[in-house]
Amino acid sequence: MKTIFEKSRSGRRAGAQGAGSLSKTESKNTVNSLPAHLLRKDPVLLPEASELQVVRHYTQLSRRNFSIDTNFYPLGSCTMKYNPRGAHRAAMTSGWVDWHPLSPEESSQGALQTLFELQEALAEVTGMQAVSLTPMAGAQGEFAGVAMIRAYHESRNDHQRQEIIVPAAAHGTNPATAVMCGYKVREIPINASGDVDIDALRAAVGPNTAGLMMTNPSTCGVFERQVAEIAQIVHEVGGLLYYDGANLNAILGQARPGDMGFDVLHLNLHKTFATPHGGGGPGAGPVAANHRLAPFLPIPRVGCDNNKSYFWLTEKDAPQTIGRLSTFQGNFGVLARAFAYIQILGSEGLRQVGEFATLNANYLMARLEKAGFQLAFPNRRATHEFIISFEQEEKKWGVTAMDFAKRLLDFGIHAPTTYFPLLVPECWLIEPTETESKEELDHFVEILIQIRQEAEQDAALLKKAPFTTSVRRVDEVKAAREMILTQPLAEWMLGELSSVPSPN
Amino acid sequence: MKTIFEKSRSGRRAGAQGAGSLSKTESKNTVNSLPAHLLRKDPVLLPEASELQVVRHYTQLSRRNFSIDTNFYPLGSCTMKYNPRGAHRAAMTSGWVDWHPLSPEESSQGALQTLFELQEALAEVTGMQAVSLTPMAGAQGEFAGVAMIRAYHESRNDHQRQEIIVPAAAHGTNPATAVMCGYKVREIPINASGDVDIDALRAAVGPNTAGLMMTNPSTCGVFERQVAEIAQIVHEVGGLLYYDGANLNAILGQARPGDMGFDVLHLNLHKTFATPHGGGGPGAGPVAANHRLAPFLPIPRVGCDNNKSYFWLTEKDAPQTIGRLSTFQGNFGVLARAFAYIQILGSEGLRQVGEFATLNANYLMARLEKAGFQLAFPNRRATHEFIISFEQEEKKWGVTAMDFAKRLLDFGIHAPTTYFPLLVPECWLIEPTETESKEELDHFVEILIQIRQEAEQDAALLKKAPFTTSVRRVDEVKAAREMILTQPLAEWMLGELSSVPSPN
Amino acid sequence: MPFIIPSFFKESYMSYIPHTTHEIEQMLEEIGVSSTEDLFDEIPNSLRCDHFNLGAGLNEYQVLRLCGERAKPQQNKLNFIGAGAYEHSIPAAVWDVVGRGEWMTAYTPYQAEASQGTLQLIFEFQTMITQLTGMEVANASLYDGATALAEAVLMAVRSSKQGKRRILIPKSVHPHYREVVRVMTQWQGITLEDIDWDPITGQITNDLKAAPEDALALVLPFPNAFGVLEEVHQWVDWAHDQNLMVIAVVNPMALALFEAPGHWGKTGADIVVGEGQPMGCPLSGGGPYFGFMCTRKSLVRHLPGRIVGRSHDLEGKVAYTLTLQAREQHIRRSKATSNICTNQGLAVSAATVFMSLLGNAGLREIAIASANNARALVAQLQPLGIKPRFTAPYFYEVALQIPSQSEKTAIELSHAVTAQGVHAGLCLETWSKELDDCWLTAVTETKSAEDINTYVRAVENIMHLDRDPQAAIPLSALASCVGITT
Amino acid sequence: MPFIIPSFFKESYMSYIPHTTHEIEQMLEEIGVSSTEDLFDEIPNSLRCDHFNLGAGLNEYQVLRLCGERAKPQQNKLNFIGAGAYEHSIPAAVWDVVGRGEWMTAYTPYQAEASQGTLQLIFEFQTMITQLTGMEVANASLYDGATALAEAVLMAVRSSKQGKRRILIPKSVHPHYREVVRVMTQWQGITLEDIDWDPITGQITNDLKAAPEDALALVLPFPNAFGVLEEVHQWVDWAHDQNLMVIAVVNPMALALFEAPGHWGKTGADIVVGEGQPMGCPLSGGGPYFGFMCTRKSLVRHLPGRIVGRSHDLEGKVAYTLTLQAREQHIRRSKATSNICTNQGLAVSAATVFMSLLGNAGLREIAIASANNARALVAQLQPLGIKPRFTAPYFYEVALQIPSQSEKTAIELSHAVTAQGVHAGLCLETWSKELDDCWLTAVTETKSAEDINTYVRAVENIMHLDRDPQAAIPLSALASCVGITT
Ligand SMILES: Cc1ncc(COP(=O)(O)O)c(C=O)c1O
Ligand SMILES: Cc1ncc(COP(=O)(O)O)c(C=O)c1O
Repeated sequence: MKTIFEKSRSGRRAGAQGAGSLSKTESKNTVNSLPAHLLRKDPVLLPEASELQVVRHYTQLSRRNFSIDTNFYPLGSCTMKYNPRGAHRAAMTSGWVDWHPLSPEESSQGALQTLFELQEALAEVTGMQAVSLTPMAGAQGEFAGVAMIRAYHESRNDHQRQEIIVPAAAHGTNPATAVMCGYKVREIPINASGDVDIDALRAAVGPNTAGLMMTNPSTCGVFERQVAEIAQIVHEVGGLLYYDGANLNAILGQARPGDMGFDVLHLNLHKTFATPHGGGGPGAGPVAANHRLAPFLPIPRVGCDNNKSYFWLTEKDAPQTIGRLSTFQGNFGVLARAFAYIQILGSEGLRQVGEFATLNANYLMARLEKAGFQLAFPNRRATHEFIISFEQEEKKWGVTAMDFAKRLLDFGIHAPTTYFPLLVPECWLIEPTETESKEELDHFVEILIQIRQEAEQDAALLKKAPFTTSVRRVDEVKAAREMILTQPLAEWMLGELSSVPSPN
Repeated sequence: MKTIFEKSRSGRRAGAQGAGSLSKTESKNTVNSLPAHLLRKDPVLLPEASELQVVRHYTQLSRRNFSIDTNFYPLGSCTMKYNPRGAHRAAMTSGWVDWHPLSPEESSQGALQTLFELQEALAEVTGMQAVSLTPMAGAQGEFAGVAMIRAYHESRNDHQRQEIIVPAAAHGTNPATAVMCGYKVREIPINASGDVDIDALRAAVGPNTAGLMMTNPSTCGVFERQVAEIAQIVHEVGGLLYYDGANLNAILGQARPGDMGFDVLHLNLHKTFATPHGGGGPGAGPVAANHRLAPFLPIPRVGCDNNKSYFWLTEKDAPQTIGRLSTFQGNFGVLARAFAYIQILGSEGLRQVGEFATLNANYLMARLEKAGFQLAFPNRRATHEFIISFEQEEKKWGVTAMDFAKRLLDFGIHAPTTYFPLLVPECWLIEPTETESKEELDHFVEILIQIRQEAEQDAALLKKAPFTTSVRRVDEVKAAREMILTQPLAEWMLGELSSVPSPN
Repeated sequence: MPFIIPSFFKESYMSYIPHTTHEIEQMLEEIGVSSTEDLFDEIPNSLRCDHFNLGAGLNEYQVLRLCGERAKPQQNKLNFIGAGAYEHSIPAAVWDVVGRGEWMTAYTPYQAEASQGTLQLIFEFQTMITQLTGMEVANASLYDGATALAEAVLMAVRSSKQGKRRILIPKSVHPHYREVVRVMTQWQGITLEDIDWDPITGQITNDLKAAPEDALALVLPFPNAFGVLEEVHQWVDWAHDQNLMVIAVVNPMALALFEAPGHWGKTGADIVVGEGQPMGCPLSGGGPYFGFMCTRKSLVRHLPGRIVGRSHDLEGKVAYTLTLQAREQHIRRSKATSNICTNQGLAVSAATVFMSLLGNAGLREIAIASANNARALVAQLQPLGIKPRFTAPYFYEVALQIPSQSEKTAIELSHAVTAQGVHAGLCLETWSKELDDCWLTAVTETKSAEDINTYVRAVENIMHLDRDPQAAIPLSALASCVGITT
Repeated sequence: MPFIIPSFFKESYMSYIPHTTHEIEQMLEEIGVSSTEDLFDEIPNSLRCDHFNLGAGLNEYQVLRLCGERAKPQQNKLNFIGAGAYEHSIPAAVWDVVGRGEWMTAYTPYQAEASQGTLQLIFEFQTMITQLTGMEVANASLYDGATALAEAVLMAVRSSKQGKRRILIPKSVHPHYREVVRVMTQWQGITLEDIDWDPITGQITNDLKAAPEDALALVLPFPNAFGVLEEVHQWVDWAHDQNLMVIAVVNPMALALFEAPGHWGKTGADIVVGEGQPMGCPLSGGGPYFGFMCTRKSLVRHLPGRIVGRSHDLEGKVAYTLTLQAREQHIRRSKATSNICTNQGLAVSAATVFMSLLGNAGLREIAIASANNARALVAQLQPLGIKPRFTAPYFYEVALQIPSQSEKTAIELSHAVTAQGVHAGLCLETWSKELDDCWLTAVTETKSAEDINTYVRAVENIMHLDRDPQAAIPLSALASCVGITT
């Protein structure tokens, strides 16, 4: 499809935007009152398109996406469940959508109360003591948590702890975060059944250990059964435990990280709490801590006095805070959605989330196993997700997990996460989520069986898939080699001159 | 695609709707307090689907439509121009969207003022004296206007006038409306250049003539040059003139029906004033009258006193009114959109509408003529629309206007109006509207030339078109013969029992 | 050739017109004229107009702000007026989905292949609404409840083999509906014969014996205009005994709880119409709503409006299309069943999504909660001497009689309550002099116990104020409990 | 086998879970367990939790009403606070289009073939934002302006061949940005060296001679935190002379009018970051907004975050894909350029549609109208003795000094004005003790002449009230002119 630049014509203007209220003289006078040497010499070459063109362009373009609202999207580790439209509406509430973040507290009580209650609710579901809502995504939540661990050790003048331990299967943000906090990363292996290799852990911990980051259920889609033991081992050497809450959906209402011994954690509201992913973001990654780490939580947080008056907690109230992580106070719009979601579900609804996310994953796993697909951890329960491997298929027919994934798109289903975690070869991480129906899961199994038949009979077909998407398989190597990261001006300026437009 | 019923499973409920606040006992008590013999015996068999399923179903389904927001849509007589999103937002203004129509006037001033100003604006653009906004579409506006003509004659005890004259090319709603008002319809022919046959008109008028209904520009896409003469002829015999304002876009700011001698007219706000068509409606068809017919306008209308206080005008204020045409006061939401549109465009913007709608139509006509397509009225100016005929193509290759239309869909362009007006064989009525760009028009010409080549080389291809739409050519005869107008229960109850769902 | 470019181009751009000066020149050249003026040379000079007196355009932000300012005083009213338009909750998903450009900016689905979305949706709607009404077929909508009733009367007349033209229409039908029926049918020689309501029960009077010879149909409202439940089984049996057709006019919300018109009496209603607004349409000052119409299959060719049928495409795939178009104005012209063309499509789309989201269980819950809330309000008003005017059972709307001891008339009292942000009900005086001491009050599931409390306190306060101005709760305290920003 | 079905099923249904009891049984059977409890048998019993203390769920309507009630007192404020988040008009089309499910509910475009919409949009965004900043390449967004600056500092450090780690950062950079930079870089041995602002001009002090040996980069705000325009050409030339990199931190709205950082001085800035909020994001209590980051092509491999590149599909058709992923955490893990994963995609989509709708001409108009409005307010406040605190030119935000004759402090005055529905500006005391008599006030194109008037009258009124409580305009009159419903 053409870009919006290719639809631009110089001098075109057709909408009702812009200020439009100043006379030419007023404009000129205002511009003249500004320092001339600082003014822009050339205009910004933005598209000049009509409002109709813009609406049509981005409407058509949107249809080149798969999305939860249009497709089953069992992308492992991403919890692509239904994003309630009611929660979206809540975030758009007039008075909130136009709330300036630095408005006086007396003009902000309703929003502050809502944030306060969200803090309390997240503390309850995680079993932690206090919550800060400011991190704007999971990775920033991780940063906050690890920085808090660091601040804790520093506050005790315990400067030798320079290592963070991370299981090999951890999400990439875990080691990347540890490094941002100035730590060395020490990976420990996972054993054949998907649990942490306890001996390796024992060998790794020591006086240098600042802490351990892990998620439970792990990215292998299994529950780490030795979690209590792990906590003990790390705590014994004076380390702290970080919980990556991206997988909380699996255990929501079934088990709480606080009870497992974790000291600090983040949550992905854009996963467990059903706020939409927006094609990459925004999310929200609140961080929760137990009594030991609570004093270090990032600011601002919301406090409440005896008169039910709500206010911002700042450095003054929390002198040990690691400080501020965003210009203002995080992604309020995302937080409002999560608040609405929690209000709707209530205690019982939230408990069902974990229950049915787990039921769906185990059902799908059982069906796929019976259909002959290879499970990474066949003797374990699935949690909210599970891993299958196409190693056999790759060996027999040369068809990779990626080929299967691309072919799945032709059936209107988004591919599961491929090649993650890295330790399982040719794998898919499949997360159906609790909001998908049994029919949808059954349909998925049928399609997969059909694709495997295709793989056997005509491997070349899968290599060339997909066929029905808006583009066929994309050459990623060429992209990296050519590095065309913006549209060259010459291209669209040329387009303007040709009178006969090329087809869509 | 499956229906939502086929996606239903009995006992499924997954959303956050419904009251949900009453206990079982309260519910039971309430039901028990109602007369038992009036209660429903069987449940309503509506779909039982999850909120995700419903959102996904209707999102996917929407993508099986062509629309202005996604396609060029040059549907003659329908003025498929850009529907500004700003006007849509205006109609959704909090305080208006939840305004009860029977709220006390003191709680309704802002909305009443808006309606009042819309009345005034429409009077100005049409050159009429007074306006009633209540008709809910063009056809109801026509009914109002013709009923006013009738009421006028009756009020003068002029009971013999039993005929409404309608040019042969008139829109179907014109004769149908005349009949609803108890009139006989007398059609008069159009001459070869698209104008009314004046001699036939003279022959037709007389003491039985209640009035004449016409649109100018006519449905032939030409301006009726003799309009002043026609008005004179009809008025001379004591008849009145009705103007079908569906084609006002062509002359907006260029000429006013009031100045042409019309006594009463309706406007299609969902055409000229850019409110969306909604897949069939809603629209709004305000009716405007000169001093002679103003007393008969339908109620309620909005009045304004010296204190700038606004109020409803009812029977008491307008004893000669034809009365009420809707439960409340018309499609306020549509009227608010039109108000916003008028406010944005202002005097000059509205004038440009007619100017550029006409420029686009004449340009497209010129290009098609040069490309060898047959114009219905080659020696006339196009107005906002014009007619081409595929008579030649039909004769030479057996390819009809409908075949061309269906093939056009394959190129992502909605077909123009086909076979209307009926008097031009194998015709298309093409209305590009002013909001489409020159590139879009050029693209249309190129595509049409290409399709004509296809027609010459492979007529069968066109007969089988379209190929790329969500369904191929639809069998309309079968639909009329089988009359399946609702989904049989057995079908979707069966679907429920089969455990393996069929493909999408 | 030098082209004359309209002067606005540098000045104004807010008419959504994409043309650049360069393009205008190219286009004029292609046409072979030197200015857009030339394009209007067929319009006699005397008829040309060159400007409007409507002021300059505003930008979108300014217009939205203007609308916002005007609407502000209309916000946050606590509304208990029904009288044909009811404030029910609308799931956020409804308009999020229906607001998609593909629904909103499509035309009537004349080109079936390019309109399967709209067509399948209407087919699904027809299925749902016939399930709700217990009928066999439905059309794709009429303008609103009142015009649907008028069209039903015209349809009954068309379908009468004997050419009968007398319709019995109770005065307990919404007076606006009756007025619209009169306006829309008056020129076709149709006689509308009123039937009174019983001043005690509020139902159709029970002393009707035989229907007049030439009577064709009986209109049967459920609930009636006063919220009262008519004895529909009995009336259908009576009517069919008398060879009258039955035209039911219903609130669809009632049908979640009460018997479907298709099953009224032994034989069921013949035509069922109603206002679709309660199912997904915001109050929006009276529209857009939609009228629905269902009937027996045997009468389908008499239906006005669009109908969608299921068929196949040339590959045998299920496909939908408009059908039986030979009833409609664009084909039949003066012989059409109605002049209707544009209908209320988008509102029907909303209702379809609404019904899919709610399902039977959700509709039922809403209906029960509304009935329950209405009873709660009635109970709480009892101590103030306010009570139902009629004895027959009601659904969720009720005519309330204001005690005559009050200093203020019902209308005055209502204005005083309005001033506190509560719309207590419609003053029935506008409908009937005999009911000048009544409000017509609807209580839906949208009202919380607190809202009902606020209503009662507001009325109480005004009544006290009447008797003892000193004793009243200060207005400001009241206003804040009503939730008005002060 | 008898299945144990969770008990909630008849009671509750609001968790969006579609399972029927029948289906649950089928699924349990397929898995081979008798209840969902069994699925958790790998979790040690001691770790199981069985309920939350969060109360029962509410339905959607109740929750929306709750939010509405809470937000009501926050409505209709006349806001003149900027300080990093600016109230600009947002065309209705922006969120209507961006709110489509296909944009809102898609994940990061890892599967290119299923994500061409998002990918092409980001490619278009990258093109637009580089045009605006005058740079060569851009990423797909960071969390917000402050974290973008922190990431820029980290990027500069990464790119330093000499391993320099000292950054010069003026105190005229927004204090929250400086704080975030400190928090995000403190564990990596980076030194942040403050530069003072001149108490007269409000610009970076001009007495800087040579930069320290080990200094790596200079951060250059435009406008700075006080709305003041820095002498960017001069500073870029100075910095590059000193072998310092330049990190510009800009308000994108300013770039419609002022020179692009890529063209500052002789050689242009090296990294440009900023807060994208002014282009299409509502204030929304501080987020979601988005940070943008642009740089030279030579530094592209040091960029954090996602980048989209153009390529072809196997038929040679243009197609887009995420590229240079070997910088990112999911590939490089501990060696990644940043830990960022989820970014602010949807806000970027809004900004892209926003820039397409406005174009250069629209952005320019908004910038000019805002500058004009700010000057109008300043002029009208002059008679009250309120005037700009600094002498250097400003764009549309200005530090206003409250005269010391006033009885009230700047903070007290601000609260008193707030009580009338006007947010007059941020009290600068929170940023700097020296500025405790100042407000930081932003005036955008959204403010009408009337709004400015309302502001001035509100302040005037409070000042009068101070001196002569009798003489003041009654608050109620004022409130009504502010547009508050009373
Ligand atoms: C296990 C895990 N941890 C951390 C993250 C990072 O979260 P975010 O993308 O919100 O930064 C993710 C997200 O994909 C994840 O799956
Ligand atoms: C010329 C003409 N007249 C009347 C009408 C009827 O208007 P509506 O569809 O709004 O009833 C139309 C609409 O198609 C039309 O084109």
